[in-house]
Amino acid sequence: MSDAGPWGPERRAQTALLVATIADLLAGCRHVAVGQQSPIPGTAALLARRESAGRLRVSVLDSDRLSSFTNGASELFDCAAEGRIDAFFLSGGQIDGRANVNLVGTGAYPRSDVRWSGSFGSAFLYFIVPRVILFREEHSRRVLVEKVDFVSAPGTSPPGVYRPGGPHALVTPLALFRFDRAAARFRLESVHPGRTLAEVLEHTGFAFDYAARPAVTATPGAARLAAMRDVVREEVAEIYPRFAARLLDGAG
Amino acid sequence: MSDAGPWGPERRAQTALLVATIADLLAGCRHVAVGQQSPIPGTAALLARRESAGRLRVSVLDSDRLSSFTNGASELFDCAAEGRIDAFFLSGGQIDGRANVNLVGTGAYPRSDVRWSGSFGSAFLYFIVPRVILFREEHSRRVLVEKVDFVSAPGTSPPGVYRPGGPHALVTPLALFRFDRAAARFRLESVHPGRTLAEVLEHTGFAFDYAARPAVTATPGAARLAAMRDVVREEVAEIYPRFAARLLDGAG
Amino acid sequence: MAEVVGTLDALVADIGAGAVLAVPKDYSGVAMAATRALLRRGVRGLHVVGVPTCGIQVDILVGAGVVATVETSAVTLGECGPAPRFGAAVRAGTVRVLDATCPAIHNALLASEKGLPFIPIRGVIGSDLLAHRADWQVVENPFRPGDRVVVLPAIRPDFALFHAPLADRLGNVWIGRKRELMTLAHASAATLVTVEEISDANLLDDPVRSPATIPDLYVTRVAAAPRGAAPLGMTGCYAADGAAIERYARMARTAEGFAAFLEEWMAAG
Amino acid sequence: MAEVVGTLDALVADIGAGAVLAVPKDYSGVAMAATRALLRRGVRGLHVVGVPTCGIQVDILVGAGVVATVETSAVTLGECGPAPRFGAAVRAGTVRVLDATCPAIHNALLASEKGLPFIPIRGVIGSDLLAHRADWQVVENPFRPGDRVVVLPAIRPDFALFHAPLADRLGNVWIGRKRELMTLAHASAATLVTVEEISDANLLDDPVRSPATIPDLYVTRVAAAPRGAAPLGMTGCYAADGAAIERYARMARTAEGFAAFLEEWMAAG
Repeated sequence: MSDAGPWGPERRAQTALLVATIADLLAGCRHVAVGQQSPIPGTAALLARRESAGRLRVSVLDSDRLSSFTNGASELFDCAAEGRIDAFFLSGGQIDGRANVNLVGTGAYPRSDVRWSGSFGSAFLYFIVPRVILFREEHSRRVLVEKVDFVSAPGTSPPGVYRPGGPHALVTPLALFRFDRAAARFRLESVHPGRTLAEVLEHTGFAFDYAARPAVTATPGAARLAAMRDVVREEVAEIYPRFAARLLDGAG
Repeated sequence: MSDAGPWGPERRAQTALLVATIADLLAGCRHVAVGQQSPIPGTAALLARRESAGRLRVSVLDSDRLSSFTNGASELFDCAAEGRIDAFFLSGGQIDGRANVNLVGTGAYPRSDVRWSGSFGSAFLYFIVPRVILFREEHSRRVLVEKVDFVSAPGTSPPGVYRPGGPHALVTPLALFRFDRAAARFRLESVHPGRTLAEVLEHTGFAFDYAARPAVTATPGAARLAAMRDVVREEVAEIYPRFAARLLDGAG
Repeated sequence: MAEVVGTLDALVADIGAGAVLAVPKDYSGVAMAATRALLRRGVRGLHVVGVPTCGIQVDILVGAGVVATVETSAVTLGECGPAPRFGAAVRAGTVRVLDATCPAIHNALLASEKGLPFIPIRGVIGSDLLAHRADWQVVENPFRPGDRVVVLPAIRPDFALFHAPLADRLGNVWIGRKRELMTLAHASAATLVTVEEISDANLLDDPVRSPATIPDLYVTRVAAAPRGAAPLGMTGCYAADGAAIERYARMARTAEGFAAFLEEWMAAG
Repeated sequence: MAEVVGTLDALVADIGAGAVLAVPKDYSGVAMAATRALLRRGVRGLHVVGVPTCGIQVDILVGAGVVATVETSAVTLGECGPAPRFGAAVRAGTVRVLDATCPAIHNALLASEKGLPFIPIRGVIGSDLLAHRADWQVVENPFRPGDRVVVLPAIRPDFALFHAPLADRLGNVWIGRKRELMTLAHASAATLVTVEEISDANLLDDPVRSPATIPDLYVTRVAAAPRGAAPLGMTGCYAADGAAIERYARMARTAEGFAAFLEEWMAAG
């Protein structure tokens, strides 16, 4: 359910930080695909495209303006299978410490206590796209669980399973984690400004590796924020108008 | 190699007979597909369409005018697999008594003594299309052999092999044969007017069943010949102009 | 081959109890107006395939109690969250769900289009989807010993039902970039289409339109239904009505609210 | 992503010895002018895939001695009969033939497009094609015990090379009804295209053209080549020159005749 009303400066700053953090995770990519209901990853991808001087291609699914796909709804999956998509975003009703994602529901399957939409393309793309970035706007023990109730797509696969892709990082409003595929564990990369390791530990339901004094996530500087505002005004506003208006602090 | 020059009345009459004979074999079909280099089967299909009062659909491959296919070169095969094509035509450099067809070449494979074009779609369509009509303008022991040198597509399959389709009839300038799938043998259905059983036996390299006094293939009457000329003038001339001019005895 | 019919009731007249009915995702043209006609038929026990996902259309059908099985990768109201009646039916155990993943739906329809007895798909191994799909299997890649691959049977819908911008009087249907509708029509035994507009010109005669046109060969019936996808959108024609979908999402949270919505919605068309 | 280049030599500059080069059948747009540039490169040992058949283009390449393998369902000059230099090379054993059947080529390219590790095909069992294709296998249908099915590995060409009516400055290529070119571009590691004309407008911005447009994402290089398919035809632009093909067929019957043709043909462009 989309939340209503305008955003205060704090929410705008936090959103800008998430956008910048995700944009940094796309460094070196040639082609990033974004789901249509993903304004923060979408904005990050479009910011990264601007910063790449045109080297990065962004495909926003089901957008006539921001996708060059012409071969129907299967093209995203085909394109990924051909090795033509470097990064994609996934979320999860639950995400666990082995990076398993659950998009189906809580409790016992099939009669889930809470039923979510379903697994979408996760059970394919998570295996195929080299750099899958997990993103969730809620950082809680309800979402970040020790073990998901239903594995829509597993975070890791045993040797012998064809798996060129998989989880790369997890971004939440509190922190940035990297995923270590060999260890099948997250490692805390940085804590967002104003947040603490203790907070992250308190709200995370799975065990993860961390330094005693973790780094602080870099805050986007004035120039980057200006570039972000340009991107939001010129590109994001077309596909996510409500999101764009809220992020553009009334000035946009 | 296309033969040059105008046709005499005998060649025109023979061609009209072949067209009519093939058209009769299409009775009850809803959709017939024709290869582009097939003027006689193509004319027969278009005649049958006219005679069906629009119930029969004809798709001439690689014709922008006479095919409604819009999904690329694989559509013929998909359409057949979906059960949407009732009849198709095949020829063969060699055809044997079990209705095996050879479109590859004579002698030992791969270094054939004479190499023909190749198997095209035969190894699929012959299995799938319910009514495959074999047609060859040469009736000789060179073509109608006891055993083909290379099986591009087999005439029959053992039980357990998925095979909704297969050979239905063989039409040559001398005669019409039906194929008995259970017996894996041709049966002489009729000998064309002016031809004899002895001639057919002399020029056929495989054994086949026949009545001591076989029927004579029906000659198209004046009304049917007129309809055929209309079809040739109005439809066939667009796709096979040289063939149409020859068949239209100078009057067309 | 296709029949252009005058009413939506005539369009869906053959969809019977237990039919396998495939519908596209919201972006691709959902025949919402025809869905009302389907409900008027009083049909039951539908097996709905969402290609590869579905939304408000299937939520309404599930809420109305006419769906036995939902086979799809997601049922979602998009920005307005998960589908409430679907969720309630899952909890109540009144609908069977065949949970899939998008490319599995696409591949299984492709298998039907091409007459493949089965089709492989990468990924999926280790997903709980696989554990709950008795109709999916794992085989060894015949070209790479030890490489395990999931294989799927073809999905051959009895009916495909969708909305498109344009058809002609022969029943040729222009689909633009929504190429999955081509596969869907090929893959289905019968294809029923509503369109914004019916053109007098043969779409196949237009060299620029024809490449994105489903030939009438694959179309069973067509009916005009201006704004036939509303409250969902139709590319190039109108946008989705977010407020109407949000209102639906709110009302459908309870059985009573849904009943009120349904009464109102059925009366509206 | 695609580069619009000024010469046909630049278009084909990366095709190296032993490359797997896929080309379409005569009806679908054959890059004849670019084939001349390919011969100028002096490349050798090509593995040519005819999708699903091929004609004069491959006969010339075989005659010129630059082809090691021909993988296709047919090599044909259409009305003008079988391909003479191909036939001679087969007899001489100087070319390896991977004989296929049309839908096998289509399916194997589809497997590449979709990342399938293998793809089944109906039919084929009992054809001598199967006996001579060590790379094709027969497996049991996992969904129907005892049902034997041929499975094929994917074909992933290093290069696709074809001719189309129209491209734009970004390298988007309009293909009309020749949908197999879409699959081919998706399936190939690199795609090289000659076109009749280059448009200044972005083809993807045109809602009627874009559904039949290969996005530049899949296109490596594009070059203008007016009448670039001649003596073959280009739908909507010009018909095949039957006399020129018949003349080729006659000349290419002998090695000497072919040498004369080749000298003349290379000098003409």
